[in-house]
Amino acid sequence: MDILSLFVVAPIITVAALLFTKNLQQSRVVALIGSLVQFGMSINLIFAYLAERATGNTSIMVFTKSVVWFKSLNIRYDIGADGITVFMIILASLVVLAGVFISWKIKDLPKEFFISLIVLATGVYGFFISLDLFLMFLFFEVAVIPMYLLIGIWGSGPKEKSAMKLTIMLMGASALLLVGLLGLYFYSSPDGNYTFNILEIAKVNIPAQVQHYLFPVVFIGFAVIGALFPFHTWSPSGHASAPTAVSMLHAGVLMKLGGYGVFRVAMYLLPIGAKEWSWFFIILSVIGVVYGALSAIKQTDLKYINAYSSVSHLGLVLFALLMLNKTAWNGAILQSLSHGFMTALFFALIGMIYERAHTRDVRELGGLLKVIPFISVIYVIAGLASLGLPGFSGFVAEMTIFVGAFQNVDIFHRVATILGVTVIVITAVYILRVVGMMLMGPLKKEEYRDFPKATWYEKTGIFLMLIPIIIIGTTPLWISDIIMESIKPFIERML
Amino acid sequence: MNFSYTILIPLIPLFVFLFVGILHTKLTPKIAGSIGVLGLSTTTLLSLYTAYKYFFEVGKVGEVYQTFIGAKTTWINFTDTLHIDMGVLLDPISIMMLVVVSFISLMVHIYSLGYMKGEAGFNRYYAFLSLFTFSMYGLVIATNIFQMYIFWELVGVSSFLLIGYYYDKPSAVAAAKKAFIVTRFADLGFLIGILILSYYAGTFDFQTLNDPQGAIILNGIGGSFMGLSVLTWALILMFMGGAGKSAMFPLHIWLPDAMEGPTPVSALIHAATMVVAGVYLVARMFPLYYFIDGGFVLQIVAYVGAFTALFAAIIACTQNDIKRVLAFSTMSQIGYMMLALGVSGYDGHEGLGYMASMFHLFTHAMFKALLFLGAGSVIHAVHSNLMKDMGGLRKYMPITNITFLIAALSISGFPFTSGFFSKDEILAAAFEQNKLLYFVGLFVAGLTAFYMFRIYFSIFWGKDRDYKHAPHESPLTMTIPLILLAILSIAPGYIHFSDFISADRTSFVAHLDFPLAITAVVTGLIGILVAFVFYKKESNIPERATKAFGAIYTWAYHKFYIDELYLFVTKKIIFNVVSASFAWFDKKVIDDGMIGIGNATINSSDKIKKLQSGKFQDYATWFVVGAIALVLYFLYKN
Amino acid sequence: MNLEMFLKMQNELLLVGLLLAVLIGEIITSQKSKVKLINVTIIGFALVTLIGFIYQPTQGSIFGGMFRTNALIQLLKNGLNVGVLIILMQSAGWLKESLVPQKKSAEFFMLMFSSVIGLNFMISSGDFLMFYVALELSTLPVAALASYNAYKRQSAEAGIKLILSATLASGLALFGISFLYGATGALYFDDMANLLQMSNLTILGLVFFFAGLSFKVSLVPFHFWTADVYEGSPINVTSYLSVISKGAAVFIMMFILFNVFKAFTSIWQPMLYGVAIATMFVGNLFALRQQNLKRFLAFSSVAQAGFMLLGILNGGVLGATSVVYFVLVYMFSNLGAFGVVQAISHKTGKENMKDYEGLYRTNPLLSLIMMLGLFSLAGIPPVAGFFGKFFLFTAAAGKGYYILVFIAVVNATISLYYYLKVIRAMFLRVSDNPIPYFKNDIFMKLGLASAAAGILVLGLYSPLFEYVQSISNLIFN
Amino acid sequence: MISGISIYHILTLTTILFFIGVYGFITRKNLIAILISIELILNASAINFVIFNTYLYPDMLQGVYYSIFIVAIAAAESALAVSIIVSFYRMLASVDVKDTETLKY
Repeated sequence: MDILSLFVVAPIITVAALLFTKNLQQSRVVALIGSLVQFGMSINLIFAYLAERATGNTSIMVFTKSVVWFKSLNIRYDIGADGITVFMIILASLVVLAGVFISWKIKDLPKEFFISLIVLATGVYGFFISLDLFLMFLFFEVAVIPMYLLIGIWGSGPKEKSAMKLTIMLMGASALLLVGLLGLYFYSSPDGNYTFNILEIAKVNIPAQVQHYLFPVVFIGFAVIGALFPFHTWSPSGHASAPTAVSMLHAGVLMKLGGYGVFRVAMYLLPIGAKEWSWFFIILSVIGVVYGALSAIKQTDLKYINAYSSVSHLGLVLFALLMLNKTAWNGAILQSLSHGFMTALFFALIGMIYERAHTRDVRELGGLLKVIPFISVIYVIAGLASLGLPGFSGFVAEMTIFVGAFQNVDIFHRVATILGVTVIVITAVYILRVVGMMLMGPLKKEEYRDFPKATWYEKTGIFLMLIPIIIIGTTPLWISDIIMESIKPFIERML
Repeated sequence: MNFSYTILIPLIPLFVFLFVGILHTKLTPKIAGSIGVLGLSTTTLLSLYTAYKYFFEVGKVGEVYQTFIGAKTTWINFTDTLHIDMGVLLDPISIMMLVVVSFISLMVHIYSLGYMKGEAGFNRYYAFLSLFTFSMYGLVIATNIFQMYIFWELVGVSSFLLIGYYYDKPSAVAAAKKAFIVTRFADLGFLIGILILSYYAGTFDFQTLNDPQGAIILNGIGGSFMGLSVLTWALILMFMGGAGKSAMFPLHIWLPDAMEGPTPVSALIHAATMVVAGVYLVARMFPLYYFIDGGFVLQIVAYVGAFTALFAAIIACTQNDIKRVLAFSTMSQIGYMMLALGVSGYDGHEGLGYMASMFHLFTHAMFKALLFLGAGSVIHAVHSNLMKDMGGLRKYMPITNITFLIAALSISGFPFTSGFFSKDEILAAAFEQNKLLYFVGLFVAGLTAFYMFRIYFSIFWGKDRDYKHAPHESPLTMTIPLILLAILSIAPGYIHFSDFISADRTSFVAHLDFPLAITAVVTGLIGILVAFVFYKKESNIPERATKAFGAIYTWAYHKFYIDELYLFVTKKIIFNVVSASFAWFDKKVIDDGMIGIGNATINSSDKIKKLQSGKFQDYATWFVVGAIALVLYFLYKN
Repeated sequence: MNLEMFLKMQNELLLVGLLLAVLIGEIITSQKSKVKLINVTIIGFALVTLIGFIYQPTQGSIFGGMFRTNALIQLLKNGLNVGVLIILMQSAGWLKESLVPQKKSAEFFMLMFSSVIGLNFMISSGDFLMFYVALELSTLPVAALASYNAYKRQSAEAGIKLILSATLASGLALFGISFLYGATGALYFDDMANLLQMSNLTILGLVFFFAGLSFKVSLVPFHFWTADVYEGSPINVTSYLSVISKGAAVFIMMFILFNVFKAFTSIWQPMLYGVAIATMFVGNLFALRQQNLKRFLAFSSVAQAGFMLLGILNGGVLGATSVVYFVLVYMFSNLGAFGVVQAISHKTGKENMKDYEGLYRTNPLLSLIMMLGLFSLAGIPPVAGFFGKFFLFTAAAGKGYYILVFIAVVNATISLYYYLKVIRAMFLRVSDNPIPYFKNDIFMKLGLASAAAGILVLGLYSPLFEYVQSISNLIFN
Repeated sequence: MISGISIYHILTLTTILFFIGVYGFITRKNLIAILISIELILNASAINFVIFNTYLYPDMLQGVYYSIFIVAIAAAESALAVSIIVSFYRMLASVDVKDTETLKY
């Protein structure tokens, strides 16, 4: 079994083992073991990757494996990894692990919960490692569907509606995506040897006329899950209704599929289309960036605030991708990672607060620093990280994006970039508003005094998210260099 | 000379921060405090050692002070040319700042042992102090503009944390938020400035940027935008960042509110060190400011500085909270420094303003820290910030009284104090360049003396108030720093700053210009005299004066309603109009739009249900009609 | 005519034999052992199915070309046999408990088998006469079966609607065939294909013929009977109609369009294009608001028929492959869903979506199978339906019908909405009065299990698709 | 071949017959009457076959055979339909179309 396929196999084995568990104790232990194994594998993967590169392997993808699946259509089980993949997998495995910890006390149908969670993880891993568009699409949908159950069964509030909205919108987006992928397939070869393999399609020059039509289709198809304005509306309500671990996975990992897909498929395979359309999508993404942040200011539900913040932050990812240079792209990947950890951390904390206070309304909370100091302090740290404080990942990512975006000289890009930069102020406003209202100030209600302190599993979950944020924030060089190396082929395509 | 040990200067406070911060629930206050003081003492010694080495042994090669890079490592790569380094840059101004920061910080650390005794968050407080010190060091020794920006943000957040130290006080929370957001807004300009500058210059590095013979200054790359060259715009935007941090008009509104923090914090951050970062920034990039577009931006700097100096001094005369008076005083004095930079030239004696600015930065740090710590001592004794709760304290607090007096004299430019010398140089520089600015400066000097002695007399003279328990002198941990700072409020005046610091790094001789000096001293004395008449004894003169000024007084008392203007813009416009309408748009248009598509689908399902009428003859009709329609369509098409 | 020639009809002959055996068995067994007869019959049918897999009749045609067979046809026949077998297993309980007391169990088999024989002849037919006879043979017994719940008004109503609509449809088709005959003088498919010329008369014939066959596939606007008949009939008849008879009809439609009307591609492609869009939309929009699960699945199956047209539109080997493959996948998916409805309806009599609320908490396995079936119908990976749909879309996109593919995927999304509604009822909702836990008999278990296995395996495991691909050029004679 | 009557006449007749059948099917209110209408449709087709055979392809008998099959199947159809209708009648004592409208929407 090769090192990447394990990422599909291990979760499946975990799911199989979960099927035989009887109660919460058993299932959470099995889920924990499974996710620990996945995490270990992902750490192993980065070392293996570095070792592989150290041997002088300069091919675009390493650890590739190709198994014929549907021979007549040339659909293959093609997998491979580059630096970007490796980091995305680490992100996913960490968030899943933290999610298991955060869900340590899940009450209703624990077995099913963990199964859905792990199935989602399978989809995500699979998506990241696939080099075959069919495979990618398959895993994409595998990742999306468990969300319906996860939100619908274990969620809160108008959960059925939110779950339905989320699923239908994402599946609707995949309608576009499917058309785009089929288009790529049928233009992948002039002589009928069609292929879904990304690397092979990249060798073909798809006519500009075709790219002109295919690019927006593929881009929107992926970008909807990356919360592109105005298709972001599934995300706030979905977040708000989802249980904690699901919000984490959803914002932390699932939404990353969008940016990743845009980069890996739309940008890489359709460079001419990307150049042609970038202005249009830059406008949308800048609107998303500013709009998300401004919308977040006025929200009162913690999860809504965070969801809009995600719209803003992920808007920045798309924005950076559309800047079409390596610095901005590097920033986009860093921002994906950084946002993944930060939002997951945020949602974990919000979940903990909600569990104690049974409300997420900031107006009803206040002075929490006194009663749950640990959670509150981490919330402040997460907030500071989110508003781009140096020393945390957000800063590194945002600065890389802005510097990258500034490499485009013309006035349109300049104006867009400067509009995008304003988000650092707006973010500060809504983050500090929450920190000020909820954590600081006098204690709002007396009964808050009895809040239980953070438990060990909650703390573990928190640290799993916090540590990477700090690592990226303080020592970004090695990470960004690995990413930069992996971006080279994309740059070559674009030129 | 190997300066690589200087890396320890920022790292020691960082470790103290991490150690105390992580273990803050485990450590006793005593241990935490002593760790902090110990760490800071070490770095102070290191700084002093470095200063000695640099200024007296190795710094000067020929006639010119050299720049040393103590350590440097790449932190992240952006493009082929742009990358952020982390390192230690040593040159006269950075070393001077190191000394200032270390010393004031050490004083505050010691002082706080007494002042903060018994506070619940004592350990947290020390952790934050260390964090601040670390960040400030990082800012000062930055080798490149981006490193400076990074630490610039970090000092901002430390300031936020320390202002919000009393986090259960809503006013403190609001002040902390305000400070952070306003400076963040200014930093937006800073960042965009950096982006523009670095794009055209292809580097972040100070040494390359500032080289007067370098490509950037000589060739002035880049196009123009709205009549100004792009580089000018970059410098203006960067000055915006500096203005925000240094509380220049109109980005000053956060500083008075920042007094919600503990008083030692105000002394350290909001008087001596962080708020002068803006001055330091301009000084750091002085060659660029001077050479690009013939110093156009420096003009802006000078006028903004002068206006702020005047504006803040006027407000300071009307405030009743002593810390607020001091805060406005700080703004005013920083305005001075900006003014001095703005009127400075480059070569030799031309660069008098530059030197004066740094000189004043140094002396101001000492006496303003002293003023704050003295005020802290008073507040500690009477448990109030308001002047009406104070009076006649000289009997109870002799040391505080004397030291406060020294500081007040120094800031008023009383002869033979350090403030006299530094302020004189500034006025001299202004006089050479721009008479208008000179007179503004002179007037402000008088105002400064007036409001300083207004509070001095109100606190230490006049009638006793009915104190709940008799005020008493503060403990040694607090008075020793006061005494040390009092000494340093006088002594530095006798250092020949122009030997060490100048715009072009060569020494020159700065004379005391006696006519100007006498004018300034007389103005100051008039100010003191007026204050003496008004406030030495309780009288109704101030009230009458207030009435005489009428509307102007009310305006000044309300800080010219700038806060209200900001509040209107943020609360009313951004919050209630922009954000609320965005939220509405999102909910009603986008979200409901998407749901509407779904509902329309479901409704259409309801609309067409009649087709399935249950009558199979209807079905047959459809069947036949459908078939015939298809036939007709294709017959027609063929 | 020798034995080997006859053996080309091995399936049909075996089925006729089984039918006769049931008839004899019915006569000679006592009332008490009727239950055993049911078991034996099902096992017998399983044997027939098995033989179909083991002995592959040689390719060729008999009766001068009226009957032809090849691997593809045999594959489809085997598939249909498996489907019927699953239906029989799923309905064993119902047969034993409801029909045996009414003494109607053996007739059920006989009618069902004759219909299957009809279908087998239909897909093997090589000329229009054979086709017509087989079509009627396959339809008429089902009408009888539809009205099999003799004491239920709805069942009788379904029977009436089916038989009358079916005869009208076959009347129309016949009228069309008569014109085609008039234009060419031929009835054999091969001859007709060579002789057909584009003219008003032949277009009329084509459209009428197509309409008649569309009735069986339930394409819009020839689908209206579907929902009513599905709802009124016994569930196993419904699943038979929706799976077996529809699958066979799609196949023969494809065969005839590809071969007989290959000169008319410019006519039937736009026709299918329009009909496909209409079918998908109408099926989905009606399904959106259904509460009765049988009716719900009826409209869902209408929509699915629309998707199948995408494959036919391809007009080539890929199209044929994807359609045949989809038919097989669809069969398992639908049987999974219908099986659960059957089980629950049989035990509790409940057929409405509301009754299913909280089902997962009392009957998790049934719910899971239902979920698998519905996901497969919706085209959610990794179950088979995803692959089926994907290949259909690929086939359509291969001919450049990107917009149609987009419309189809949008429809798939709409369909997901209502499939999720069922899943919502089963998994998300908690009911005060849920369907209590119950045990199924062995046949039902087997039936459900094999459907589930089919759903899970057919997609991920590619050889079936590859096999279909390798033989589907046989669609062109 | 009937002299004096061209194929067109007969085709017109069958087409009219066909549409009479369709019309009857759609408009009759009695199930039996509908069944009779269907016979008209089928017979129209049957006549078509015979006529085409006789007039156009007289050397073969395919059309004639076909019409025999049609007749046979029509008989089977009618028998089945009637039996279903009878069972319906037993339940409701009615053969009215309007009683077959419970399944709808």
